[in-house]
Amino acid sequence: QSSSGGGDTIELTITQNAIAGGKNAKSAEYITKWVIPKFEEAQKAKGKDVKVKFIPSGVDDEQYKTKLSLDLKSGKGADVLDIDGIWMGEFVEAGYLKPLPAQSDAWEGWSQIPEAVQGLAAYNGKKYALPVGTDGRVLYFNKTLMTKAGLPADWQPKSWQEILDAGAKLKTAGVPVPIQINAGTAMGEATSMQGVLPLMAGAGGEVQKDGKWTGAGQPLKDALGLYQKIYSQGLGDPKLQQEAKGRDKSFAQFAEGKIGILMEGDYFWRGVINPKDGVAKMADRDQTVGYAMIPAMEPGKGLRGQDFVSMSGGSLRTLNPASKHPEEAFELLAFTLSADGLKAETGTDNVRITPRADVNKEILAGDPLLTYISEKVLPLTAYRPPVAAYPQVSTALQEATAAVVSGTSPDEAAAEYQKKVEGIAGGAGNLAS
Amino acid sequence: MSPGQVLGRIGFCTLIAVLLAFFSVPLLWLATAPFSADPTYQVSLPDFTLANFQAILEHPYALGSLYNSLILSVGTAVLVVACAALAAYALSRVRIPGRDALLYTLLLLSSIITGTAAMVPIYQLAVELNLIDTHLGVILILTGGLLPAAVFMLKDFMDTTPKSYEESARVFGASPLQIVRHVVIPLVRPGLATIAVWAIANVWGNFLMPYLLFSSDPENQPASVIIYTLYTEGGQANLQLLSTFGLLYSVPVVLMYLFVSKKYGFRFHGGIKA
Amino acid sequence: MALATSPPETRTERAYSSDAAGLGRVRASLFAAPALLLIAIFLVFPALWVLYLSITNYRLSGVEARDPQVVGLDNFVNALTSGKFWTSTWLTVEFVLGSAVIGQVVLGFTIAWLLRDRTGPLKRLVEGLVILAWILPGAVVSFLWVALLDRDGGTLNMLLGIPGFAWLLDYPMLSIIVFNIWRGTAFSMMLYGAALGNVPPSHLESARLAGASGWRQLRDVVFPHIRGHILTNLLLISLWTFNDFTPFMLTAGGPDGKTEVLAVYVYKEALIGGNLGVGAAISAVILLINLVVAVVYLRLLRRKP
Amino acid sequence: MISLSGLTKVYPGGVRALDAVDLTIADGEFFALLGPSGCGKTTLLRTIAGLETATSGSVAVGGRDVTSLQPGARDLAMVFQDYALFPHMDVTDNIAYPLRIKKVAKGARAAKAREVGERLGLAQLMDRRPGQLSGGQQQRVALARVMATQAQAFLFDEPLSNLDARLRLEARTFLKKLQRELGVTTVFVTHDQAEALAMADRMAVMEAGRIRQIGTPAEVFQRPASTFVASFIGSTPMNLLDATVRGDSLEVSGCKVAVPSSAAGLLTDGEEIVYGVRPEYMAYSAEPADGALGGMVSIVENLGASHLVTLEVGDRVVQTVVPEGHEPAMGDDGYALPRADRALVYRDGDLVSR
Amino acid sequence: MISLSGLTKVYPGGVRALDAVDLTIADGEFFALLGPSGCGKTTLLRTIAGLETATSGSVAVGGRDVTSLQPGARDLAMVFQDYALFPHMDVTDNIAYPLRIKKVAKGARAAKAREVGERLGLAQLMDRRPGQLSGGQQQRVALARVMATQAQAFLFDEPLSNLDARLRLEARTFLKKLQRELGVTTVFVTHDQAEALAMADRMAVMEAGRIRQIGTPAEVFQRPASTFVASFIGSTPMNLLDATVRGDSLEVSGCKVAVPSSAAGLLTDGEEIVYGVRPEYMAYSAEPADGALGGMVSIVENLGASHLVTLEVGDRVVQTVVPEGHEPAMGDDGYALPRADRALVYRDGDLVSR
Ligand SMILES: Nc1ncnc2c1ncn2[C@@H]1O[C@H](COP(=O)(O)OP(=O)(O)OP(=O)(O)O)[C@@H](O)[C@H]1O
Ligand SMILES: Nc1ncnc2c1ncn2[C@@H]1O[C@H](COP(=O)(O)OP(=O)(O)OP(=O)(O)O)[C@@H](O)[C@H]1O
Ligand SMILES: [Mg+2]
Ligand SMILES: [Mg+2]
Repeated sequence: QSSSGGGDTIELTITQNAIAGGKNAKSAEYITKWVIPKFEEAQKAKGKDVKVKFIPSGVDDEQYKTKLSLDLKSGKGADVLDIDGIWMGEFVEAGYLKPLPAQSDAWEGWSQIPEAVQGLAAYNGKKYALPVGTDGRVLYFNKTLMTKAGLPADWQPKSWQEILDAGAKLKTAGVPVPIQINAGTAMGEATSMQGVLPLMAGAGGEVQKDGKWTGAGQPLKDALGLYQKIYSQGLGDPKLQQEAKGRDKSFAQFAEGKIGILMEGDYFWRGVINPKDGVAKMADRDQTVGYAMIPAMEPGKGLRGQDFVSMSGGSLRTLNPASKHPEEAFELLAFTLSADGLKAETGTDNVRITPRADVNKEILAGDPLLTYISEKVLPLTAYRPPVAAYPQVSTALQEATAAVVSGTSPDEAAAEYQKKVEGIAGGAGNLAS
Repeated sequence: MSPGQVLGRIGFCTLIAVLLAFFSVPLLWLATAPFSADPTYQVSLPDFTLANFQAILEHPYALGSLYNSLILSVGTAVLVVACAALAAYALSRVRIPGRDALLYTLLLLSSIITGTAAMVPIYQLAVELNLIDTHLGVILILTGGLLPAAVFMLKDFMDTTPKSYEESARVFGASPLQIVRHVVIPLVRPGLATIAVWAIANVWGNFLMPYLLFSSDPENQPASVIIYTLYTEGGQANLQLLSTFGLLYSVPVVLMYLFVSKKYGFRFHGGIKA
Repeated sequence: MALATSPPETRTERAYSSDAAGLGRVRASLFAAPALLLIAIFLVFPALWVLYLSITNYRLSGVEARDPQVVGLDNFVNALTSGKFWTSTWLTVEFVLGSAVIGQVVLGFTIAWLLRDRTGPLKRLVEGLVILAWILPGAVVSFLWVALLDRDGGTLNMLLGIPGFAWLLDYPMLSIIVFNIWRGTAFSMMLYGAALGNVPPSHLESARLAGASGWRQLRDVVFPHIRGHILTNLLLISLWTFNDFTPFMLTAGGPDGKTEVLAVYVYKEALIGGNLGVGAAISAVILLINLVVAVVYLRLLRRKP
Repeated sequence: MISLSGLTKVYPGGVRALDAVDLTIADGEFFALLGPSGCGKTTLLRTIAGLETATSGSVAVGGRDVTSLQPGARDLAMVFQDYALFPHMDVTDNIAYPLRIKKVAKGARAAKAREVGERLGLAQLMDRRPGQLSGGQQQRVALARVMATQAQAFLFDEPLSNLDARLRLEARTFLKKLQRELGVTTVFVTHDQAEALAMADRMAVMEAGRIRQIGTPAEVFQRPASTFVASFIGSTPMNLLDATVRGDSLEVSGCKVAVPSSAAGLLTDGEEIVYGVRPEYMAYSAEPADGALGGMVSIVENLGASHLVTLEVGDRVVQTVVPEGHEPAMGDDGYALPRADRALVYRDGDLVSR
Repeated sequence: MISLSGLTKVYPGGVRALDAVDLTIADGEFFALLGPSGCGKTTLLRTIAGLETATSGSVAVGGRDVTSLQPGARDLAMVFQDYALFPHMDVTDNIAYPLRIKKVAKGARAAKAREVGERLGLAQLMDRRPGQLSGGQQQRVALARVMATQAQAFLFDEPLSNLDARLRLEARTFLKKLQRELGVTTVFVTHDQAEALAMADRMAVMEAGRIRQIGTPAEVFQRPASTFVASFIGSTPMNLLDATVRGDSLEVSGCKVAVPSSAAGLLTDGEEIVYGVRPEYMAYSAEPADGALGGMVSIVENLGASHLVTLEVGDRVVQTVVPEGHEPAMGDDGYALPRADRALVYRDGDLVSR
């Protein structure tokens, strides 16, 4: 429901895919317990009577997206809303989002946000949103198992081969699942983000280059080749990749010490094996779990010639064009991403990488992994293209990995992918050569 | 007993035992997990705790959502039963040309409406009619989807009631509406009850429509939506909450079924026959 | 008293054609009006809209959301020429045949037959459990089955003593078929229960006296009697199963699309992919398939045995 | 008083269930409609009640033309074959239902229901549901319900046919007595001639939508107007035998019998007619007698205090009632002598009489 | 021959439907089982057929103990009340169905069906479905079907009760004749005493799961062994009146009647007994007579060639049969004189007799 000004009172609404007692409960709590009272208070101080209401939600991202689309299409929905970074393109094209108002240029936060992260919020050169945060991907490993397999506790592979070798050793040492790199469609986007995309980047490739889909180039074939090696040599568990709840399971297995090496984002550290409130708590996380950067295929072969790679995503917070009070809405939006706000949000037990360097500096200090990511990984990272067709391409990628894991050759799977991408792009001519 | 009968008896008992197992084993989890401190997908004797229930009670939306489910499902059931009963009665008693074709067509169309493809038209329709964010909107839309099958099934109940009851009332001077109220409705009450349970069960489990049509306040969301929020940030099921809420969420329909089947008998009266 | 041997069709015909309550066409129309009105607004109108969407390239977001184009039959042509659609259709056929036409009908009939002249707690227990499976909310039920079929801690593997057996991965179609049988048998059971109540016991007994075996009694007496019920039952459960989305909650269409029945296909296209035009087109095709199925059943019903 | 004139009912399918029926039923009369299945009895009753609309013709009740009135406005009450007691109401509510429709206050309704119920011996059963009553009790509840209406006339559609044989006999006497006491005009449909004879003041015999004979039971029994009526009336059907007129006697299956007194002087010599005599009106003897029909005894059926003996006379059968103690054994030869004053002659199906 | 010994059937609910029934039915006999609704007739028949398993006791057919055999193995055939014709098969197939189960070849089956059908006058109807037949025709098809089995015995469960009154009478004679010709042992269940009397060679009267009397129809009619049987048998039920023995006569409702000859010398003075006399065994007169029961005529029912007159004698009613021409008008005074050789005396419900 778009805001309606009742008398002098300005009513604002804000929505996220977060809900108390459920998904992203801490964000919901932040909004209701901190943002709303503080913001209302601040506005009152300015002489404005503003009432903010939080509209929680707690469902699959697809369903959240569907509802946002329907709301935006009908001129309804909250004044301030969170979206996933990669939805921005299609929302803009559908006319659901408008560039941020002019007042946004003056926002103090921009100066604190790294260029790359700012890029998340831009489409065709215009800013449509503020970034809410970002993340990065690493290889986690179980030091106990590594030691058992005769590998160093501060393991850092420099090439894919070293990963495979470590896997082989782990296997010999009796680790049930030496390596877990997500594959297949059941894991959905997790396969892309924590699997095929970082691997492609490691082979020097991207899904989209200069606005054109890349199709089945050598990088993809290399990435698929690695999948083949892992899953055909018994270094990974192909079944797990197909299970509907496979990702949950991989978490549980890692926590139980059944997986040697796992490629995941920082969420894994924060939310899964977190000894306090993770879904698969590891009491001895800090001692047992090691992490390493994702190596390129071979040193220097990675994206932009890097030795190491990563992928990042992030959510955006934006304005509803139908908002009756765009000015106040932007103030609310900015308020949620103020330094104080972010500190409050990430304060206790909810540390994450915020978009703001000033905040990060302060809050990440206590967490070695997040510091590691923000300092070592983020400079190397890459983002997915925020365009409408990306989900379809991503699905095609996932299908290619699924095919390889279940025995198709990388070349065949790549050819199939090529065909699909041509279909999505509307002809072979539209692909990057 | 002859050997044949003994064999038959053994066969019967085995079959029943297998059936009972087939239908009850999947339910075991619901009986144990809510009482486990750390439930997994495994069915095991719980290390008994009521902490999960405590957690659900403290959940901001859980109990309210059950209430919402109740409003939606009872509202829909009442509307479906009332409209379908009247329509089924009329269709059963008066020959309308093309009646059967009409029913079949509607039945087929109702399958489109329950699909995901219809969400945009339905959403926009609700927007146009100002039904967004209202229980009434969800009730009306769900009613529209359930009505054809309800009319179809109820018509058969109506067909199997002897017409002498109505004629008798008519000779005494009762008006058609009086006849329906005094005679027809009581006679087909088991049928109405069955359809009501069917409608309630349908609405009780429906996720998409309430989710889409209540956009502004989760306080209005029914349990079918809230149960999907019991996941963690990364999309992992929170089994403690989920199993417990699942149990609470199931209990009302089970109670309702038991009540109805005790009071009216849960059955298809003469059976549905085309 | 009507003779029990007169053919049921003609009997109902004569008994109910007449307007016992003196309703008259006008009042009958008034009675039917509320239902028809609700159906017209909330069912027929959106359904027609869906049919219209099926000839556009409408999407949930992106350029096509702002400015959808009528693309004629493109969506249909694309669907019908894509292998995925046909795979999906074939999977649906397997699913409907396996779980509804064979599974639910056979199991539902078997239960109804076993319990036909029993009363007491056993009957109530069996019926209660079967109906429970039917009325429990889908979200709960799908969790129960995930727990049942789970690879590691699943009850089934525990009972069978084969830990690690991946039912949902190695036998995905079988799993969802069995699941759907479990879920949907209640309707058939109740319907056949009622139908069997209409088979005059004397007919069965007369066959027994002639020495007919159990199977022969079924074939010679019961089936001819409940033909109408069987066909209506088939019609309804086929229709419902065609549009059943619950398998998604068990397997999410996987692994590798091996359980991606049409309803899931539509869900993926329309909701996940946002391709509403395509989703609508596939829905329309499902409608057509349902129509064909219905017509076939009705033909069978009309034909004299 | 109920009068029908030219009442015709053609069902949509084209069945002419009533064909220009004219009939007047006097006030307070117990009138029986009798006929074989499908002859239109129920249709006639329902058309009087208004449950079927007449195709043509008119119905008047108490002098008022009700042809186009709704059933509820005709001031008639009807008992259906299955009683149509509402299964969800107890006896009191069932009996009081017509009053409820007439908006009689609740207390007054219940009082009236109790009064009528008591009169019919239902006092102990007032709280039961119909399902908890025996057939006979249900029938009395149905009666009580129509009595409570205080309608101008009662219409009964085979109200006894769902009772078992013994109860049926008792109910017959009970109903007849009740009707006499109430004095309400009653139209009673049955296909059982014994019922019609026993209960009716007057009766009509119907065939294929038409009335074939109207009269008192004794008239209809003793002088059936046609062979159809003759064969339909009587616990044991009338013997109807082809006969030829031979001077002043008749030749029947090779036997010679006297011309019935009713037909004396109306027959031509050599004419082919049908000779009718009821089994009850023949004297049986084991010895040949003049004017008797003789043959072999093929069946003897016990009727209680008498026996029904079937003789094979030539290629025809003749049935005769033999009083207790005189019954022959099967296979004996026997002779049946008709009473000339009770025998009848039919020409082309119609009674020959003055 | 069918013999039952100690046959008991207790239904799961605890209803004792048969209570140690002993019965022997001779070869070729037409045996009727008569009793009020719910007395266990159907249960007895079904237990013989094997459709119900006996709780205890045994059934033998033709000397072979069949107690634990399946119905199909007992070599019996049964006609059900609703005939149980299969609606989806034509007449030929229906008649031939038992042969089909016995794996008789198709041609032979059809031939046999045609033969039996012809015998029962169904030749024109062999291609019809049961729904296209009248009740009487359906009944004959059901008969034909059992005849085709050539079973050792036929079991009939009220096969005539679905026919209308007129047809029932014809079917009765037809069935009796057919049974004589075939000579097949037949057990016939009915609740209609007239049917039982007319058709049976011997009959049993049942009450509450027990057999109360076995005998020929004449025995049962003339000397019912108990007041229960007495009131059950007879088209018009026996008058059963409380009486006191006063020396050599009886006092009944203030009237004095002679002691029946059957009870002469068996009564004590002052004893309270029940005096029974059938309406048929009383002479009616309008004038007072010695030893007659007198009162006001309250109902006169036409029975055809006679009338049933109900007299109000004191506070009791007495019914008597009055021959044609002598019937009184309602309200007259009348007197009924019992025949001492037919009147009976019951003490504690049982017949007093030598
Ligand atoms: N609703 C109807 N539509 C068409 N034909 C009808 C209808 N009702 C009765 N008939 C036909 O009208 C004729 C008279 O039927 P009706 O029921 O009046 O006979 P009936 O004398 O009452 O017979 P029964 O003794 O069997 O009750 C029959 O041929 C019957 O088939
Ligand atoms: N399947 C059954 N289960 C329990 N009780 C039964 C069953 N069938 C019959 N009875 C009871 O057994 C008793 C005898 O029933 P049965 O049907 O033999 O009577 P009947 O003499 O044939 O009566 P009717 O003349 O009404 O057919 C009755 O009290 C009846 O209620
Ligand atoms: Mg009738
Ligand atoms: Mg019986």
